[in-house]
Amino acid sequence: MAEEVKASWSKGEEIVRMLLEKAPYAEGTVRRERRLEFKVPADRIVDFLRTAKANGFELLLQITAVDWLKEGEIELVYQLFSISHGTHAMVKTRLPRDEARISTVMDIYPVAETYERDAHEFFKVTFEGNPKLEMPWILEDEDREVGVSHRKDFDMLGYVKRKYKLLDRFDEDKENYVI
Amino acid sequence: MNELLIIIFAPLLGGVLAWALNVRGIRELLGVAGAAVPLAYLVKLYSELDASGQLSHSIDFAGFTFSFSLTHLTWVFAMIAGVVGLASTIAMVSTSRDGYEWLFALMSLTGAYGVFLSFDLLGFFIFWELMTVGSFMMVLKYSRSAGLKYFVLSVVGAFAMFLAIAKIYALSGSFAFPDVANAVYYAMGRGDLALVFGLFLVAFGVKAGMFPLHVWAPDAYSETNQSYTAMFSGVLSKTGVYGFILIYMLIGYRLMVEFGAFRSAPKFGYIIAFLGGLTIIVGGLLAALQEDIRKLFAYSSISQIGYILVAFGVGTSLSIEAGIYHAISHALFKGLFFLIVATIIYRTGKTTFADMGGLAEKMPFTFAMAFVAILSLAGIPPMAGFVSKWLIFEAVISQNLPILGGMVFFGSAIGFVYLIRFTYAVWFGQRPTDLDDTKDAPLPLAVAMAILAIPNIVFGIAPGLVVKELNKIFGGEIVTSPTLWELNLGFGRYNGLLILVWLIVGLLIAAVIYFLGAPVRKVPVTDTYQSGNPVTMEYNLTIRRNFFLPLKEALAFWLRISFDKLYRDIGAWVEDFAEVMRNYVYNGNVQSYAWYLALILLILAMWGV
Amino acid sequence: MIETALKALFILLYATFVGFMFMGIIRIVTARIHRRVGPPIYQPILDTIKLLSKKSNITHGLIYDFGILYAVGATILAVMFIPLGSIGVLRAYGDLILITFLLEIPMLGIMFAAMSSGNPYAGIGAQRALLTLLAIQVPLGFAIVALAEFYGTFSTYEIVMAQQTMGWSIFHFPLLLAAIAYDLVLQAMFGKEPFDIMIAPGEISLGPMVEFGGKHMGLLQIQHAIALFAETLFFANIFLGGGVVTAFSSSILNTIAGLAVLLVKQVAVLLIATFMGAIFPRFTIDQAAKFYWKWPTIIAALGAVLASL
Amino acid sequence: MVTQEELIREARENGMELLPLEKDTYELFFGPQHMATENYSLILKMDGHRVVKAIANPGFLHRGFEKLAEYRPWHTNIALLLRICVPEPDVPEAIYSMAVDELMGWEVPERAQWIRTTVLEMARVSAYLFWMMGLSFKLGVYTAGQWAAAYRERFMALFEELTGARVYHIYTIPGGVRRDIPGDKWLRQLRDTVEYIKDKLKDFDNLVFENYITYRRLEGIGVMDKKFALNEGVTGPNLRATGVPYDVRRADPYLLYPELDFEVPVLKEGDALARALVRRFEFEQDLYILEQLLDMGPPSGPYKVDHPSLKALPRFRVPAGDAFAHVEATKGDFGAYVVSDGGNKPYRVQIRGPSIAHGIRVIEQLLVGARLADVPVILMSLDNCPPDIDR
Amino acid sequence: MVDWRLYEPLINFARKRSMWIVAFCTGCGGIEMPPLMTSRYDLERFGMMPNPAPRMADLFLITGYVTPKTLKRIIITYEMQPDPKYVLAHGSCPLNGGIYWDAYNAIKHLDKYIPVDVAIAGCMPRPEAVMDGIKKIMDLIETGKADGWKRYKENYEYYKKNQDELFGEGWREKTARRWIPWLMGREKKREEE
Repeated sequence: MAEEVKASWSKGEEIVRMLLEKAPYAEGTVRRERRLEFKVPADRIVDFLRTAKANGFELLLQITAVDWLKEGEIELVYQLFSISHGTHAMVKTRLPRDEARISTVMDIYPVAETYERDAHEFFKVTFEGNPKLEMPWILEDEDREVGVSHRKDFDMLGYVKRKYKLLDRFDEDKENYVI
Repeated sequence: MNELLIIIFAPLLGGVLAWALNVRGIRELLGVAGAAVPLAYLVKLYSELDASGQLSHSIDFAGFTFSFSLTHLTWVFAMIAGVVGLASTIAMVSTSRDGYEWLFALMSLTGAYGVFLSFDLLGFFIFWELMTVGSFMMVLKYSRSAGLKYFVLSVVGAFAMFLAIAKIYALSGSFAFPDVANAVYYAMGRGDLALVFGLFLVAFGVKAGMFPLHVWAPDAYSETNQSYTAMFSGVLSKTGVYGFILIYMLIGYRLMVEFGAFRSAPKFGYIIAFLGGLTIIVGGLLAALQEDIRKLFAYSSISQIGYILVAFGVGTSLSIEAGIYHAISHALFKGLFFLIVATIIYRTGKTTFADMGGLAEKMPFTFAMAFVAILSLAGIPPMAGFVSKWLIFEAVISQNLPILGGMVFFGSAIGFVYLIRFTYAVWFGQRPTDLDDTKDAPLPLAVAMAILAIPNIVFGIAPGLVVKELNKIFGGEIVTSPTLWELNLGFGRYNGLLILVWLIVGLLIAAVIYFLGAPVRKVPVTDTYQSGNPVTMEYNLTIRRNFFLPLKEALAFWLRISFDKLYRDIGAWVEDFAEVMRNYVYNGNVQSYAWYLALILLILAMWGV
Repeated sequence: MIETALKALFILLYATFVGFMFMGIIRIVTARIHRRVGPPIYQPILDTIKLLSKKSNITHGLIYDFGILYAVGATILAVMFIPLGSIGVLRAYGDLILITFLLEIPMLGIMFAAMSSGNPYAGIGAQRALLTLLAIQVPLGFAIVALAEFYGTFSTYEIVMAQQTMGWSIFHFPLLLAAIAYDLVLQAMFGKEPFDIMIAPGEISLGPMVEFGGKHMGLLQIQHAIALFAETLFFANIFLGGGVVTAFSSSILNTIAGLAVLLVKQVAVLLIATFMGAIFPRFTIDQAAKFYWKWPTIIAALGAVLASL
Repeated sequence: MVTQEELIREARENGMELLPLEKDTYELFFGPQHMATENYSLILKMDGHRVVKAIANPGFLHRGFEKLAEYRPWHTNIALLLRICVPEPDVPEAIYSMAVDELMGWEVPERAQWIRTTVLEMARVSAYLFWMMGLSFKLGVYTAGQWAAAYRERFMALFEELTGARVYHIYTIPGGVRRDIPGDKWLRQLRDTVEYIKDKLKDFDNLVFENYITYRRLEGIGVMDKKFALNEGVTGPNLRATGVPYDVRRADPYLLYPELDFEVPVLKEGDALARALVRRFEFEQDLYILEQLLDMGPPSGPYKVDHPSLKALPRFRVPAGDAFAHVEATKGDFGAYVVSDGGNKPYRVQIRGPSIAHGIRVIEQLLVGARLADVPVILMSLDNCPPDIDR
Repeated sequence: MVDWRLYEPLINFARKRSMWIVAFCTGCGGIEMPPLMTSRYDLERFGMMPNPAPRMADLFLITGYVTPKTLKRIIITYEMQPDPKYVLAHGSCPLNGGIYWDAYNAIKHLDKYIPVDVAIAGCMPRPEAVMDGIKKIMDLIETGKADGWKRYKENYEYYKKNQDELFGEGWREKTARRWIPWLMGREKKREEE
């Protein structure tokens, strides 16, 4: 229901066109006022972010990893914000699920080091060039060895029952319980 | 009365024999005997001295008459040299490596005895030089640069003294102290007087380590066999201090008359006192910033000498007596400290604070001795250090000298500060694993430390013993001490025994409360508060380096001024000047030499010779 | 002998009890400034009983315990020297310099104990405490020098007697300067706000005290109480004229009146420190050192020079 | 605990380096059990009293919100997600509800927008008071800290009356708010509270912000220039203290902010003092905004969208798609990215707390070379909220 | 050696009226600690004072849920406290995991790891509820029944078994040595490599 774009945002169109000239491999749309969306192939993400940073997108707010189990892909959403243009932009890339490798964007946005460590810890996406990937982050060593992650195929309830050995009230198998 | 000669030359004789025989067992025995004989004679002569007041003896040698005398004053200083010298030689039994060290250590001890006992300037100067040579050779053995720096400054001091003696001899025609005193008092001009005082100030200032001339002391004290340093800083610096008393005895009265007084302290004395005050502060603050255990105590001994100089500078008989008392207590606790440093280096082989830590459990006896020395140096009431500092405070402040009083007060806190830095880095904290099998002090060092520790406590609780002797020097009852434990100055009273008794009472009360509580369990060093996180031995839990970084930053402006750099620059400048001379004047071609010859002949001709 | 023992016992009990009351007053006054009710006045006594009655205690070695015993012992020794109205066991020997030193020595004992625990927080706390001591020594020295030169004597008892005739010390200008400098120094000796860097709870979790628990902390509370009493008593004696009352006939009444006068003066000194402590943030250690070496030193030096004229 | 002797024997047998490993510097754990850090750990490598190297060690409050959110229906997540940031829990509620509104394509009614803006502003003011209390305790002015906590209690009482709970309100739901305002008496109380705190400001100025010692403690410490801040993803008052006028309420306006006039204070120095003063001026602006809102008065009309699916919440479905919404919290730019696959549970929820940028790389670089006394002050001037990092 | 039973009532009164709280807000309930300590609710009336050093503290407030990483620090802090020590668990999370009943990183039952004396209801209990819990602890101390620390000392093996089961054997050294390669600059791992 969010398809029909309200009064088309001319300023956004103009930004998207300016970026697409510089990065032909990407395609971009204006979601709504002050919300842009770009799709970029995985190997070109560094160049696209470099051009984006050059053209006024100063802040990298977050690198979100979304695990599309059915398509067998992990989608990385680089959420940028431009103070000069006053707009938010989502740059989406798709990685294969089993061994997700992408190069780091640390040299463009240094803060990406923390976001990449987070994504690596919970979604097992390896970012080449990030020195602190192996550094202890949030999970303890015991959980890391077991392979705790936020991917869809991680059976959290099973792991919780094994780890804390107390949750007897889970024995009755409620499939779609509703609280 | 050739006992005086025996006292003076016994150590040298022992040293030469030890050097000659150079057999492990006998060498030590001879060395210790060489140091013990003079002490025994001094004790024997005490009764005669008490009776006659002065024992003198003179010999003629190579056309000059050398006279020696033992008065109450010189007896006190000789006893310092005797006790500290004996303790140091006993300690050298375990730390000295070969006969070389025994020879020169005992040679410097002979020099010290000679300086104290000689009654004429020539003998004084010769024994002064003998002492300097002995100590220089001890330092040279360990490090050339430290030895060189010490030698250059000592030579400057020696020349200054030589010029002063020459000037006096030209005036008075004889070296004996009484004639010198009369000659200076009656016949010395105002300008010459000032020159002689300046030269003596430089000469004795170098040896005592006064503020601008102290740069040699840290390197010399640390770059030598540490048990010898106990004698080096304990006894040899006292010769410099004795020199200042000589200034008072010989030319002091005339200076007082000539230059008048500055608010009840003689002008020339105020100069010495002010330089002494600066020495306290500079020595203390630099001591707190040191990273090497030997350097810390070297600077601290300079700072303590500053106290004595302040006391002498004030000039009243009470303050000079306080100065001598502090000279005694300083020799005792400084000698003890250097023996402790010798033990630590002997057992662990480490000298910087970063490598040490947690030795209190492993070396309990040495730590007990260190605890006594710390209480004494920091000036904690029941110890000798406090009594002498208290006397100096009373003497200085009662003479209406606020600036000096403030400096002296500040000095006591500085002593407190660098001692705790030493204790924290060496005795407490986390022990590096390579120090875990350190044993306690060997027997000779332990005996030596005991010798120096006992008088520290005894002179603190019963100051009357020392004060009785010191009053004899000045004749009158300057510091009345009704009982053995009490001192009364009229405007201030001190009672060592009472303080000790009430301290024990306080400790007992605290101990009673302590033992009423539940029993305690020992906890390893790693079971400590690290805001909840577990810690293992890999982590360093002690601030080993840069402990006083905030102080270093607060004093950053003052630390840029360094006399050491000044002297090094002067040295470099002299070198460049010599370089220039070599290139242009002695350039080696005969032709220019001929020109010089002609030039000089011309000048002589014009002069009409 | 028995008479001095009884007097000493009385002084000790009185000092400890009043010291605890002082700590209670500080906590209540600070609470009222914070617009809250605050604990009862006997709270420090309850804290000490609870700490002493702990069932398990830890130790890091012999010196860890001996340091604290030494601190308490030295404080008890200091209290005995300061004249307390007409009672005073060692009053005759109460020498200005001796008492000033004795009031600093408990710091040595606590430092020894804290450092032997081998904890980095205790190390930093000790570093700060030592530098604070170094900083306060200059104005303290000049203040004591000013006093000694103005009255020409070092014995506290004689100074108290002199003040009966010449009026309180703070009425003479040089000694007023010395009193101001000494009061700033007291702020650091009590460990109150602008200068409580050594036990900064927010930064280094109570610095040297971090490893003390159970009866060690209980002993330190007693030491702190007696130290509070001793420092305020010393200030009251040398600057505010001490408590010598001869109005009544019987000596018992005189001593009680003397103690009461002293108590009032001590509480006054305490309140000044508490009020100043409640409204100031905390200096860092080098700022505190620079501060102490600037204003209080100038004031005290001026006082000393004027006193010596 | 492994005893010391075993360690030494082990070190000697394996012929390894003798412990401790590095003697020139020592390690200090500014860990969770410390008054300066709530439950967030810093490992400092110190030399003397200066920090040589700092490593942030978050993760003490990690409950895996993003994973848990995928197991709960849409409306239950409000009760879960608001537990991320404890000092101002209304912000996660607001951004989650705004994102779901965007997905549903709802237009929140006027009254609901007014209430949401008021609740957000009240949350900002109480969070600033909480920050002022923290700064005062770290600096040592316990009096100002106590007073700030007391005044914050007034807002807690107002929230209690409005939403039924002191801290966790669970009040803003997709489509509007859960309950209406409890009448005019509440509005009068809110106005009195705002007036009361407005004239208490000068007490805080005298005690903390114009105090000589505070200037000495905060000036020139933890300095950050504009380029460093933008590279490190710094947002909120910390960014405005370096000269970048970026405020989400102006840059990406939401709710009633376009109609409210308030200025965005910006300073240039970028040190701890600038950050403190920016927060101090913003606190004043928020009070001014609350006054404007009260003068405007709540518009009449429904307080939430009347939509059939709101009746049976467990079967509330959101069309497929993704949305991003962010709000200006006191700590910085608080964003939420919600992805839905059309089911009755969200497919993916990502909360972007501002402290994930301030608390890791920024603090590690600002602390290098700082004195130990400045570490808590820098931490407090950045106003980190550790649960943002761990989620 | 001295028999203190005569003074037990006084000592219990002192222990009751001067509990020092460890300054460690482990969970979300930590935000209710400042209002308790400051002007509005003011626990100092009962002599309670936040204290950063665990060696001096008696009362340990577990304010809300506990993650394994925090539990390690809680156990270390708990063991550093001198003996008569009491634990007050806030809210439902320490009892059965509360709202995080299915979270992999939240402890489900705190009593398995450290003994809990009093538990308070409320998902982040209100300050009044915390004061009620403290009143309950005071009564327990008064009657001498607050014996959490005795239970910990007597069946220490039970608690140690649970802890090691959750964290693995020798977890203290592992947690401590985890930071050495990153902190000591040298990429040196201990005997594993």
